[in-house]
Amino acid sequence: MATMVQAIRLALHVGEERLGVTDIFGEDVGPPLGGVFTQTQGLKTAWNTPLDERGVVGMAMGLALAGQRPVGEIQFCDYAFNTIDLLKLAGGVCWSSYGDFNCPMVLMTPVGAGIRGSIYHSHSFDAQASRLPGWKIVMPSNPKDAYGLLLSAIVDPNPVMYLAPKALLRVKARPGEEIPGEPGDDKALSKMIDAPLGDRSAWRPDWPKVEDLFVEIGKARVARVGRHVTVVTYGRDVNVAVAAADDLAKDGVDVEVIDLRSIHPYDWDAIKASVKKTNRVLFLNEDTEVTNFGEHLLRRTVEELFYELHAPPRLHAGAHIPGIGLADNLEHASVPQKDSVLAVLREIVAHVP
Amino acid sequence: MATMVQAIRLALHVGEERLGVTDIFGEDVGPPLGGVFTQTQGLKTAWNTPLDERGVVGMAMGLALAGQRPVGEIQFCDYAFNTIDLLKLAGGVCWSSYGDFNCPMVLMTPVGAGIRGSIYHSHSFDAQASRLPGWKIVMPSNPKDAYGLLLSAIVDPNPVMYLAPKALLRVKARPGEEIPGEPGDDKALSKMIDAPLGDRSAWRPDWPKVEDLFVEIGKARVARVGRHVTVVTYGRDVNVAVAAADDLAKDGVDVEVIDLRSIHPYDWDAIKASVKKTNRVLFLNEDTEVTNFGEHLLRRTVEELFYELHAPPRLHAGAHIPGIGLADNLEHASVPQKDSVLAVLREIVAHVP
Amino acid sequence: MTVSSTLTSPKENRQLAPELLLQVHELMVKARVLEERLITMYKQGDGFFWIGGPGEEAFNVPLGLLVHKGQGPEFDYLHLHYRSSATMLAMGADPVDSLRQMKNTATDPYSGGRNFVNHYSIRKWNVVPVSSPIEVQFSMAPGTALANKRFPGGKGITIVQGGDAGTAEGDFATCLVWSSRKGAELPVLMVVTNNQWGISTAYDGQHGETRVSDRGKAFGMMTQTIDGNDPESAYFSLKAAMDYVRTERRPFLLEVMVSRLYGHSSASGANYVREEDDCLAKTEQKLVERKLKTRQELDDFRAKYTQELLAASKRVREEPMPKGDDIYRHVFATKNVVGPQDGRS
Amino acid sequence: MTVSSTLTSPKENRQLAPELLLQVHELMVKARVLEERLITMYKQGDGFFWIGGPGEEAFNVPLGLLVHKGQGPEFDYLHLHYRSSATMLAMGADPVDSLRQMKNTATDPYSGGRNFVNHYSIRKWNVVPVSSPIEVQFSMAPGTALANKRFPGGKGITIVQGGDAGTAEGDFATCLVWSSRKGAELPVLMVVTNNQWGISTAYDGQHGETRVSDRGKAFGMMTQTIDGNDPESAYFSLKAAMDYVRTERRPFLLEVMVSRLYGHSSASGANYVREEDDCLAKTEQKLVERKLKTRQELDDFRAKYTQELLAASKRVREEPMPKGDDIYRHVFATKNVVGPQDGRS
Ligand SMILES: Cc1ncc(C[n+]2csc(CCOP(=O)(O)OP(=O)(O)O)c2C)c(N)n1
Ligand SMILES: Cc1ncc(C[n+]2csc(CCOP(=O)(O)OP(=O)(O)O)c2C)c(N)n1
Ligand SMILES: [Mg+2]
Ligand SMILES: [Mg+2]
Repeated sequence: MATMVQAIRLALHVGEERLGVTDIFGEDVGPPLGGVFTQTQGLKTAWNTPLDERGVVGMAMGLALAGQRPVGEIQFCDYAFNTIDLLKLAGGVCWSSYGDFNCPMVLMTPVGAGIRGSIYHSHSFDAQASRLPGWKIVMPSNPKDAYGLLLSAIVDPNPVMYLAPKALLRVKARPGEEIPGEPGDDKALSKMIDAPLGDRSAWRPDWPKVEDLFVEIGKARVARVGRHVTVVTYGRDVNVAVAAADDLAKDGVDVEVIDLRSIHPYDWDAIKASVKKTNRVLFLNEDTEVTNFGEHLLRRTVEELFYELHAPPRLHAGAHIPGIGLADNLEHASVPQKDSVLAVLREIVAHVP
Repeated sequence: MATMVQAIRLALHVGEERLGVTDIFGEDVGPPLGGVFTQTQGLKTAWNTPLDERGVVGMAMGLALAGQRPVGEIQFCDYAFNTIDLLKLAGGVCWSSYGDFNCPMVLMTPVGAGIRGSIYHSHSFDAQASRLPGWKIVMPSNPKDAYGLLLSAIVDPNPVMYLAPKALLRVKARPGEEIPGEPGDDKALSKMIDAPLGDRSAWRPDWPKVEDLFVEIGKARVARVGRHVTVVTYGRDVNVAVAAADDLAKDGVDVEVIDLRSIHPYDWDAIKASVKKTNRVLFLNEDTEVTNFGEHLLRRTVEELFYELHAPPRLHAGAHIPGIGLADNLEHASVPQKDSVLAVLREIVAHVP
Repeated sequence: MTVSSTLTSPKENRQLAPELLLQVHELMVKARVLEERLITMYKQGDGFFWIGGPGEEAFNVPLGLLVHKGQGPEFDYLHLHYRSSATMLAMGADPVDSLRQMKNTATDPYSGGRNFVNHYSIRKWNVVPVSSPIEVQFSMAPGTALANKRFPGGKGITIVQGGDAGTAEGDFATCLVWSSRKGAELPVLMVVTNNQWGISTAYDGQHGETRVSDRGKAFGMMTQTIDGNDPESAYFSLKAAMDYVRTERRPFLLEVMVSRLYGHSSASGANYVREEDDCLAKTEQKLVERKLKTRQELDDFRAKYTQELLAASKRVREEPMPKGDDIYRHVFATKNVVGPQDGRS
Repeated sequence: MTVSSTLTSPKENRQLAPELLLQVHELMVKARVLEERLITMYKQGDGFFWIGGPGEEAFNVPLGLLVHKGQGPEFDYLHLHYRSSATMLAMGADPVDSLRQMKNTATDPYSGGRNFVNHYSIRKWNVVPVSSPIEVQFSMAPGTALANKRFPGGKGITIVQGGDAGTAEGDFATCLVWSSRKGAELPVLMVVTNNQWGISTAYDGQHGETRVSDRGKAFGMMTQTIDGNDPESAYFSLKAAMDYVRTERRPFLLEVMVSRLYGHSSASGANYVREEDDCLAKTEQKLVERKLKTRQELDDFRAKYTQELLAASKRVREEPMPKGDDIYRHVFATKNVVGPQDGRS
């Protein structure tokens, strides 16, 4: 069972071999390191760039406009905030030129807290990304979706941002989350595609023959079926929500968890169907809570489903503070944790209309 | 009666003379032009910078950290999107250093549509700005508030962003919106402080003795009192909302318009009091509607005032598209207009709970 | 070739063949008349904003003529400034399309009435969309240049152009850094059209560099500063620089001293500035001196063309305007028009 | 003074007075031992991440000693890199505070347990908060330098320091542009500590410049590249550069060749790299050769200090950790601590 990092690497390999990917690049993306999370090890088109995020985004745009298939990486999303103008520009290429050009680039970046990354390795990017018209935004919560969403991102004719939840990168797939064609045995897979420690100059990966799997952009996944309350979330918080749901099940509360997978365009039908069933909803994510993407979903819920709601819809998100502090207690207090999710869910469920 | 541009100029003059402002700077801010909207004409500390927004923000931060009182300008907010990382950094100076440093800078920038500015002179910045913890964000809707908010921004020990609604810059104050001490006669004022056309090298302004007026950051203003429905808005849309309200009054509908003035921190008490009174609310602004600051206000309203609401609360905001098109019809269709505001208000009021 | 940081070296004072000079001149006139028409349209309320390139024709026309024109990485990519109308005309663009963009009609082929005039997009000639934010094109240029470079046997290069004030943006440095990496040099011609102004801000006082082109030197780049007011020396210098980039597949930083003949834009009045050198007047003087044209012929040609564009602008007035519900069109592309259809190779 | 783009010129091979050299050495040892203690803390789970400056002591100690230290624009401002521990110690910082930041205790005076180790903030010495994003300090430095410049009769300057890879960011160019404007030059000492690496990425292949310092030349700046592994030549070169900036009130770009002795950070293992020059070992050899210290004395001193820090780290373990509800503290400042209280003059 692949980890998410391995899933990304396999998808990029398929991208290079079968989907026309011409360039995979960013800071420390090429040899010898192959990415600060090892996500780009052994890829034949991976190369190291200068330390310049604006250059990375500009390079991706230029390559895309010239009909190449670039996959650029920003090492941590915390360092993408000096490129918002370029991201807006990329999102506007097709619209501004009235369809004359499109800009088929993928931009990957690790996001979120959970690894004691302190102020500048813990940022979320979903709210910011959702404010970039013309972009598609995806965020997997498990290795299989990581693989399938990346293949879809690569073939999409639009700029696609691929947000990888940092805290899940090394988590292994669970049963049912296999990538079609991956060797069943973890050790075997690792031996094939993980670079050895030490000198790697002679190492070459031995790629397994993985199959196509396109997870459609814009389609959510029901991560857990339930009847009493809906949690709409994505990325790392899918697992948090499922864990909280498992706890609540002991109290007879049956939680449905929707893993959005795509932040834009998002699967409104899936949200609507679930809220109509449960009549109670929590929007959950790690980003700071003022002008948060969950607030958009909540607004739409209120506008379209007001009379379906048996309790005020809720948002549970990150604290509105300048960063996430390093010490354990600080990180815990800054982004949703299982306990805090449980507390909010209990309130929602206890609410008497 | 001063225009908003004159009000800003007068406030900056007071800043220089009495509040310790050391530098007013940005692209074309100094002589000979004194700002693309003439807002910085005749100011003794105004100077022209290189064409580099990151440098402008960095200069302001450096000056502030060294105990100066800088007022930097980004010529159009459309060109501030390559500085978001620096803005985040400025917002985090105090928090990250655990209070060791503060960063007392003001950043002014014109925002919004309404002047046929096409894709890159029509952007809003309120949603983006509201996502910058550690910043205070203000946005006046008339010359008096423009003056009073700027004085407050200047003396605040925190970074304050001053969003000036482009379409209102040349609009004159209405009765009751006088700046204390300004000459009653428009022509007299213009003669004193507007630079002449042509060669200005010998021109010096003759400043009127305007008085202190500090509009408190975080305090809203009721722009129009009403009983049936509340509009929470700011900047250019205050006038749009009031005009729509005047129209609706003919149908016997009594609209309350709250001019937020401060986007962060915002005056929740004022919103709450009004919604409790009217039980219906519209959040109105020009920014793109996905992950919009009005959605934050709406979310809080739903969380705290769910059972006070006699109709689903609504957001009316800009279209979620990459830019605002130049042609009349395109601009009109992209941001709220009086007619579209009227239509939404009618729906809210017609709603039978 | 001569590479120097001084203005035109003597050996570049060569003459263009008469036919070529006449062709250059004709395009210069057309470009100038087009800009004057656009300004008049603005002043008469047939458009909201004007910005353009009168004063840069002596350089921009040769640029358009020397481009290796076509679609895809075997051809030149152009990342242009909003003053590049003469380059567009020299490449063969229809001036009426500029009138359409000025009037923001639905028929504007560059942006469907969405963008300001002189913001082109012509995929079939590798002219990537011109956008208003200053200098961002310099961050993108290395990307198209890399595509040029890896095209087998290709001679296509990337040309990126911007103003003097804009070189203060970090993106200009990004282009210097990314195109000169040792062993990975890119075929980019960086052009700085130096008119000594950024809106109201003079060059002096904002620059530590005596010559903008000097900034390439630390990166081991070829650099040159040339006079952009003489189409002949501009042509020869530009050709030499382009040949170098085309052949050596390495970057070149070319600074071109030009005039800003109608001020910054309509925001600053868009009136003719007598103090600036007028390259068209100088070129016409040359033609008269070399007896290639008489004053009368020159005046007649200009008058005739002026009439044509006036007539065209009247026709454009009748063309349909965009509809409001058009705003959601092309937010997303439904297919890949810049490369292989679904990315599969 | 000598300004060159070559490594140390002979006349800088002067010797420091023995007392000064011994002082420099002592601080170098303290800085090295501190970093080794921090690394050990990381490896033992007393902290989540280590990054720091072992290998840069021969330059960073002289820098700390030469700073004109104090609060406000009459003194030097420091915009430092995350490898500046030796500079901090030379200025008089308490090494135990670094242990506290490593352990993210509530007692960490630089960030209250919020930031990574070696991210200082010391207002009383004009050390502005160090932040993780590479190169942003180069955009802020012109601001403090302008405050320095306008202080009446002031001799304070701004020192801004960053790595070699980071010079690819536009912010490095911003500092070059803003500090060299003709007639408005700023007293900034730009320091690039070139260890030839950006995490895993080698200098070669990413740079067109042979020397980073060459990038200052186009801006008419004084520039120099020096050996940062010898504290004596580093001291003299640095002093000359600082004196120039202090006296002339103009910028200087100084590139310092240094070693990265424990790799990039804990993320890359934080193990001693034998292939790199060790400036401390070289300095100790000098001391022995000049008979200023015996090997035994040196070893004893280091062992004693190592013991002290070990003991301190144990004490730090007992200090309180931040509480969760502390996260909202200092989002807003309630008063102005960097300047006049309410801005009124
Ligand atoms: C990023 C950005 N900042 C500011 C502006 C506003 N602006 C438009 S043109 C201009 C001056 C450009 O000067 P220069 O680069 O010399 O080009 P020129 O207009 O002189 O050809 C400015 C400041 C902009 N368009 N983009
Ligand atoms: C803007 C930004 N991009 C990326 C990173 C991640 N990162 C941290 S250190 C580093 C390499 C820095 O290299 P250099 O500037 O040479 O400094 P050194 O660490 O070698 O002293 C990178 C890429 C960052 N901190 N900030
Ligand atoms: Mg210019
Ligand atoms: Mg380095």
